[in-house]
Amino acid sequence: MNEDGLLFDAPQADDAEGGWIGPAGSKGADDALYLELDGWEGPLDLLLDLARRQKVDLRQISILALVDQYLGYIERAEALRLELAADYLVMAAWLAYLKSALLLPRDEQEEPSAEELALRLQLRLQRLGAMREAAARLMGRDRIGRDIFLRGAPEGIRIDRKTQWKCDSFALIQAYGQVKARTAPRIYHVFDRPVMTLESALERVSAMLGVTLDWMDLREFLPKHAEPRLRKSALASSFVAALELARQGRAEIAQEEIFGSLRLRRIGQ
Amino acid sequence: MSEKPDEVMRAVEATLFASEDALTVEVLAGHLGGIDAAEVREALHALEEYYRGRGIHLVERGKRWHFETAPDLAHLLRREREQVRRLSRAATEVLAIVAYHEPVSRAEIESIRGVQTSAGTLDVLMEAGWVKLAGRREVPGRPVIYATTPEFLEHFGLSSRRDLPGIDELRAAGLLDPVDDALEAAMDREEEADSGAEEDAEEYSSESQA
Amino acid sequence: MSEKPDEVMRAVEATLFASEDALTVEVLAGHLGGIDAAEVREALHALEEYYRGRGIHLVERGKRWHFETAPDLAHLLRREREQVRRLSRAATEVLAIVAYHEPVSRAEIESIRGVQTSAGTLDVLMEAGWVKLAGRREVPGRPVIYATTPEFLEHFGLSSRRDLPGIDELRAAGLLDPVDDALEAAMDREEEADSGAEEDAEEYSSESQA
Repeated sequence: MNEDGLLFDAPQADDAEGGWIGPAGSKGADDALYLELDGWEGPLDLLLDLARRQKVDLRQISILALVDQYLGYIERAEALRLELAADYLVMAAWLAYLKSALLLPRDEQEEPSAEELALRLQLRLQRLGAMREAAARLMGRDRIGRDIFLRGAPEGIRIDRKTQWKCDSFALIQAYGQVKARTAPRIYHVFDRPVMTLESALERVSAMLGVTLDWMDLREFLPKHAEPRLRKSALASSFVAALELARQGRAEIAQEEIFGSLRLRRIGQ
Repeated sequence: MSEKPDEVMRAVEATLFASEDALTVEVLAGHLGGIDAAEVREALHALEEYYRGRGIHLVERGKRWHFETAPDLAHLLRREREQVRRLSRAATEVLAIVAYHEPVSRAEIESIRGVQTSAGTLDVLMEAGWVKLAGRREVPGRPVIYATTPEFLEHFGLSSRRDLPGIDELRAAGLLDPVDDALEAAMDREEEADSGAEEDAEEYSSESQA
Repeated sequence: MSEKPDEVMRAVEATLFASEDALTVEVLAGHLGGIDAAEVREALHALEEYYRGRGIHLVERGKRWHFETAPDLAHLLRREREQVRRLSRAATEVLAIVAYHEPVSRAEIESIRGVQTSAGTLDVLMEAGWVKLAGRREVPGRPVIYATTPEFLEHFGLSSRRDLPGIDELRAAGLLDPVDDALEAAMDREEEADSGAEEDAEEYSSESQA
C-alpha cells in the first residue's frame, strides 16, 4: 500500500532508534530546534514533534511554519555535519517544494493542489499523533503483572479422560474364529490340465516330418479335434520341438512375414 | 448480593479461582458438566457484584473471566522486579495501531507511522501473546492482517475493544479512517465553503461528521 | 462477617491471593508496611469467617495462611470425563487369544495371530482391566505371560473360561470361514473412525496377504 507515495516514494530508513544521534550538549541550545539524543523514527515522527511544539491543536498547525522548522532543522543538522538518513532529505526536498507551491497564487498551482498536499500531511500527522497518544494511554493502564495480579498459585483445573472400553462376547469369539481361520494350514488343490509335453511333441513332430519332404505348416502337426486348451499347449510344445529339431540340423524352418505361418521341412540325409 | 452463595456460584468461584487461565462461560459450563450457560452467566454476574469493593475482583476480559487484585491496591502489590516486558516505543505504537485499527496489514501500520516496521516489532508483540495473525485481506497481494488477542485485553484490563481509551472519540473525529477518505471529505467541505485556508479550525472539526 | 471489608482486610485478601506461597502473619504485616501484626491477624480471622461457606476458603496451616478451593469442591479441579470406545479389532483378537490360550506370552500371541502385535494393544487390554500380567514363563528369556481377569469374565458374561465355545462349535457356527475382503475392509474403516486403531491398520493390510 502506498497511498502516500507522493510523500514517501523514496527508500525509507529503517526504524532503528538512535540512528540519528545529535552531539551531546546541543540539547536545549535552541528551544524550538534542539537535537534529541533519542532521535526520531523517521521524518514524519520529527514533523509531529515539531508540530507539537507549535502548542496548538494538530488541526490548527501552520503548515508553512512547520515546513520552515523542518527545513531549519535539517540545515542545522547539516551544518553540524550529521549523517542524515536519506528519507529525511527526501522529506526536506518535498517540503521545500510544498512551501514554494503554497506561496504561488492558487490558479498557477498544479494538480493536486498545494493545499491538498498540505492537508494530506496534516491528516497524517493527526493520525500518527492520535496513535501515539493512544499508545501512551494504553501503556499507562493498570497492567497485569505490574499493577494488577492474578492468583499466585492456582491449583489448576484438569480434565482426565478415562476410556471405557466396549466389546461383547460375540465380537470376541468371532475375532478368535477369524484368527483361526486366517492361520489354519491351507490345502491347495491343483487340477490336472490336458497338456502336451515337450517330449511327446518332439516325438510327434519328428515322426510326422519323416513321412514327407514337403514344407508343412506347424499347425498341421497339432492333434486334430483336440479341445482348445490342449491345442494351445500342443502349439507351444510343437513350436519348441521344431526349434529343437532345427538346432539338431534335422529340420529347417521358414516364415515369410512377421506373425505369418510357420513352415517346417525335413532336411534330407 | 446474595447472603449465601448457591452451589453454582460456589462451583464457578472455585473453578475460576483454581484455573490457571481465564475461562469463557462456555468452557466453565462444560467443565461443570451439565450446567446451563445462562445459569453460569448469572452466577458470574452475581459473583462480580459480590466481589465489588473487595481486595479481589472478578472481571470479564474479551469474554473470558478471571479473578485479579483490585487496581487500587497496586501500590501494595507492585513488585520490585519488573515483571512486565518493557516495550520499545515502536512496539507500543504498533500495538496501539493494531488495537485501534484491527484487522490491519503491515503496510497500513507503516502508512500511519511513516516508517517501515522492523521485523522484530511485530514478532515481539506476537511473542507476548497480544497480537496474532488474523488471516489475509482479500485484495491484490493478499497481505497478512493482524489483530489483538484476548490476552491483550486481559493484560491491559479491557473488557473488550470498545473499552480502548478514547476509541469512540477517535472514531467520531475520523482519526481511525484512512487519510484518503478524510482528505476527500475535507476537500468536499472546502469546495462548499470555498475557502482555502488550511488553518481553518472549523473546517477540520466539521470533517469529523463527514 | 463485616458487611464492608476494611482496608486491611482488602490488602490482606489481595496479597494472599497474589502470593505464590502461603504467608505468615509476620510476613503479611511486613509486606503491608507498618501494619500491626495483631491487626493483620484480626483481618485474617474476619476473612476466614467471610469465606466460610463459599467456594474458596482461607485456611491456616502451620501458621501460614493461604486460599484454597473448598474441600467439598475438590472434585471440580480434577474432573474425569468418561468416553466409551469400541475395542479395536486387533485388541479384540489379542484378547480372544489370551482368553483361549492363557497364560500366553506376547511372542505366542503373535505366532497365533500371524502378525506382530503392538505393545499398545496389550496396554489397552490391561487398562480396560481385562488382561493382567500373570508372571513369567520359566523358559530362556523368561517372557512375561498374560492372562484374563475376573473382570473379563464378568464383562463378557462368562462364568468361567470353559464357557468359551470350542473350535468345533466355532466351525459349526461358520466362524472359521474366512471373512471376505469387503467385510474386512468395512471393519477396518469402522475401526479407523473409532480411532485408537491406527497402529493396526497396517497390520491388517499385511494380514490379508498372509
